[in-house]
Amino acid sequence: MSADLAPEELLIATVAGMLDGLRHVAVGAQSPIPGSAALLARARSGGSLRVSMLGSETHSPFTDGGRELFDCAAQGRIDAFFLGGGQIDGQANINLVGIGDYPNTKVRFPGSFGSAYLYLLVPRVILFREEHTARVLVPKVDFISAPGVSDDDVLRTGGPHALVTGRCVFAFNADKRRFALASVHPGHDADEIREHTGFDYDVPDVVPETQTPNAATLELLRGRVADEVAETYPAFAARVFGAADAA
Amino acid sequence: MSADLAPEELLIATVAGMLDGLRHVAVGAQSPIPGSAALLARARSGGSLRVSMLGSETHSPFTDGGRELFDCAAQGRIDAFFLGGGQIDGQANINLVGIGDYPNTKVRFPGSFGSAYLYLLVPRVILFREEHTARVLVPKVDFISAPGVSDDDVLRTGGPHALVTGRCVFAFNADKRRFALASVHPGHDADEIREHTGFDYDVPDVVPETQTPNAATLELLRGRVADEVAETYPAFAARVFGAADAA
Amino acid sequence: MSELFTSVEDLAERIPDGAKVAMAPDYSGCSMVTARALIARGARNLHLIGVPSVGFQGDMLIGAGCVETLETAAVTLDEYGPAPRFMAAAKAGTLKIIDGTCPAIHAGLQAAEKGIPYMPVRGIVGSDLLTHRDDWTTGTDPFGEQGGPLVLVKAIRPDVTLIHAPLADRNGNVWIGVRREMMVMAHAARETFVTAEEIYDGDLLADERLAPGTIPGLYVSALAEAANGAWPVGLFGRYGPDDAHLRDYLDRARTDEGFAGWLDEFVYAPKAAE
Amino acid sequence: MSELFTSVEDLAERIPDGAKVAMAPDYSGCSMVTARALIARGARNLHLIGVPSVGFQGDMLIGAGCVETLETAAVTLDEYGPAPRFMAAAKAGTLKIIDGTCPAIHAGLQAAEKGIPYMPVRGIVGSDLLTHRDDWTTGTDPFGEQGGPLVLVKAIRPDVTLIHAPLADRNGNVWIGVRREMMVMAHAARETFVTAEEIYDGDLLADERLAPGTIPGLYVSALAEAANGAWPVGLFGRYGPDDAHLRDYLDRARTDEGFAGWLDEFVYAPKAAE
Repeated sequence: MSADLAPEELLIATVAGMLDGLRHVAVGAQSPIPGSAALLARARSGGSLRVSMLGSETHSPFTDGGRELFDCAAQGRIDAFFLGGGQIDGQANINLVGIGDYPNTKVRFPGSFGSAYLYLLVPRVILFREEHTARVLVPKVDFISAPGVSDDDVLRTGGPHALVTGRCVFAFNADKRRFALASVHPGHDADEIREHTGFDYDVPDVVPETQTPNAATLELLRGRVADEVAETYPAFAARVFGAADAA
Repeated sequence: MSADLAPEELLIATVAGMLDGLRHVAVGAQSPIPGSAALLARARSGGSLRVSMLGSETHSPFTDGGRELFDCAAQGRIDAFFLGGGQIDGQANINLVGIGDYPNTKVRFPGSFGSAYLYLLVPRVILFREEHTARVLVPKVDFISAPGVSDDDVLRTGGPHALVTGRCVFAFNADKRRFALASVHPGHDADEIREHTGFDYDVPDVVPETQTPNAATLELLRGRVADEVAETYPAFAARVFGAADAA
Repeated sequence: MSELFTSVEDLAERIPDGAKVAMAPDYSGCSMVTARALIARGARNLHLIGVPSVGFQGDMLIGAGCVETLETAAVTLDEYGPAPRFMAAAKAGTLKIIDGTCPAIHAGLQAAEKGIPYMPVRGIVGSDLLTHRDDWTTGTDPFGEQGGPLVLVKAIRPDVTLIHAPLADRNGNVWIGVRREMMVMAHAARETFVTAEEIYDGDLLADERLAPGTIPGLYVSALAEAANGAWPVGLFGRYGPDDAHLRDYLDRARTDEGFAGWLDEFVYAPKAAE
Repeated sequence: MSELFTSVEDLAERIPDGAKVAMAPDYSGCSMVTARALIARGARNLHLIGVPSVGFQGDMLIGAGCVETLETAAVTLDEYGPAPRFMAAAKAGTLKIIDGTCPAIHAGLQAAEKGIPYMPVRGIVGSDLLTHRDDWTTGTDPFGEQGGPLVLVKAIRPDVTLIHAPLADRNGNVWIGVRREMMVMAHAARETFVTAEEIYDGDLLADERLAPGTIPGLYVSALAEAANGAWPVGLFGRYGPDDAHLRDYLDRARTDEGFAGWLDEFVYAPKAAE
């Protein structure tokens, strides 16, 4: 790992690797790391990947109002999307509503947004949450904003693909209805992951380290992609790629 | 009746009288007489009547595509609309599909357009058909594009108000499910109406003559309204109001 | 993105025989140039969907034997009177007509746009249309507040939406202004093929005044530049119909022979002359 | 038409206590100036509908005690973090929260727009949201082709839609550009009240580039000119949020006393000074 690789750069490259080969990725508002990952994947795709950045005035991809993202997903035109959660459990259920016995929540989160819908419709949903603690990654969420798995009688064309945190990558196995540790980020280890994860998950005999971006990817990321990211997330771009910009 | 009153002017004034006091009248494409009537009623309303001319590029009232007229009607925002029919029967059923045993029609009409919907939703639908013959005004239509009356269990907020032809005005009585002769145009009489009408209808003891427009109405019609009509129907305006324009 | 742009002939090639093709009425955006290319390539068994009606475009395609099924609220040439080839086909019984009504066609496309199997629609109850449609049924308000049966219209998902638009840009964004039924058509269809009057030099989505009337390139499969592509009907805001040509067409299309002559002169001959 | 134009204070007077009011999120068109007028007039028991979420506008109205019920997919201040007065009210249990999800809110408004009692929506099945909504139920595809239960969302008909827009004209036409959720809100609501940044000198519907992003005056009950009417949040394409003011608000609104001070300074004081 390059000494000057920012943690965000590792996460961006990791998420981007999950988007290669897709046709259309949509990114919600306030998602600088998934957004950067989508732009990196686009830069590597030679123009075949379309990215719809929802928080972006300059990239506003839709012209039919707030419903269009959801209609578009139902049409099968969105291959990947990102969701997070105040709580995420071992069945990939996500909770964006609150902690405690709903409706009498002790801690209130902002709300479910479109998760209850998109999670069931977008084929490759990547769960992204930088904070990797037992407070977030719980055995069972207190409120299911959107379910990780569904019974066979539910029409479901989408669902969780992976969970990317600040410490590791979990892959989701829909058949087993549980996560498996896929890789651990440099500087972290499997024991630490176990300690900070509230839910049970599978662990392979050998846990690989999350692959760091190669020089070509880093150059693309710090150059063209950083410029594109700055249109939507200027503060984020300045903080993460600032040095590269000045170079 | 003024010697130089055009038959179209009488029809326009007659229909306009049915629109006074309303808030919003929509007029379909290819409807010069109903359109002129709506514009005349607007001119007399002091700005309180809104007219949406659908065939008009200059007055295009809608910005949500072809569905907006129908959504707007369902919202209760359209007080009056006009429908015609290849056949119209004594229960005010209209047929825009064809003559004969559907689908093997002997004579094919253009199709039902939005009639099946608007007839049930717009409170005051004025049936307008210049041709007044037993061929058009039949005992029973061969195909009901839109029904004149509905059973009590049908949600219906709209329906027929009157039928205006080149010879007379029929008022529709929803409770009795039949028309009554309301007035006969100057130059026509009740016997002639009976002869050329295929369906049965009520006739009052004294049949009034359709009121001709007064001088103020005619002046408005041949001046300001003629100019407005000409934006959408230049050929019609030139033919009917041409002399007035030149004056 | 370069493969996005193609020829009118290629568009016609990529609309397969038997395809369900959504089209606009004469007053909206008709890709008449592609309709002629479809006739020239000998397209067969098309299922045309008029959104919500068809005009000259439908009449010509029906006359040329390209159409098996016509799903529409009407066939109308507006002030030009009855549609001659449609009338002839209806009389001969050679055309399967699925009679609908405008709001049901819009609703069916909106259902496809939303990926739902049907859309409830007001009105229609008591119309004979309902008794002839196996893709319409009735239901009730599950909340029990709104009385009366509700018509449930099955989603309409065209294989292809074919339209002509005033402007398109290099990214495949297509400006259709207030003719937003064409946007629903593009959302609802598997593929959307567009001819554009003119190529806009810039990004239609980047202009706050143009973006609201623009179909994003996301929905556009292929695009051909075609000046005067709506001829002989008009294109909203750009040019009116070619009145003389349309009246000549109507005159000729009264008979099979006359229509064949029109085809030779305006569809096959230009092709042969290439 | 003259009675169409009025003052911001009159708009606030005409939104009665207990009204169901649809509002846009911070990134769309928020009539913050009317929200302050609602607080100043002491509005009570409002039922706010976030389309599909609310931001500072909701937080301020909740903090001022104007809101009984909040129906929304989220309360979000985006990068500014948690909404302090919303969080406090949620913790105190003084706010009835009807938790939804964006597409269901859009679908409920579309149902009202179409005058149908409900709209089918994909997804949602398996979410705890469903178990807490008596205005959502489940159904099936009447045509038996699409598997799985379908969520049926009851129509959402606001009493009032309250928005701020960049432009309005003398006929009451309101330009909202690509923010078309505001058009659905206007179609769906009984009344729509608008503040406009600027009055456009002409007919917005007569310009082919402006018309596609315009809500026709037909849907607009009353209109007030209000330059900077979205302040302190931004207005798309016109100005950004007042970052310093919003950060100051967040700092003060952490406590009841701090929020009271903010109200005194920015809501009540300007009123008293008149």
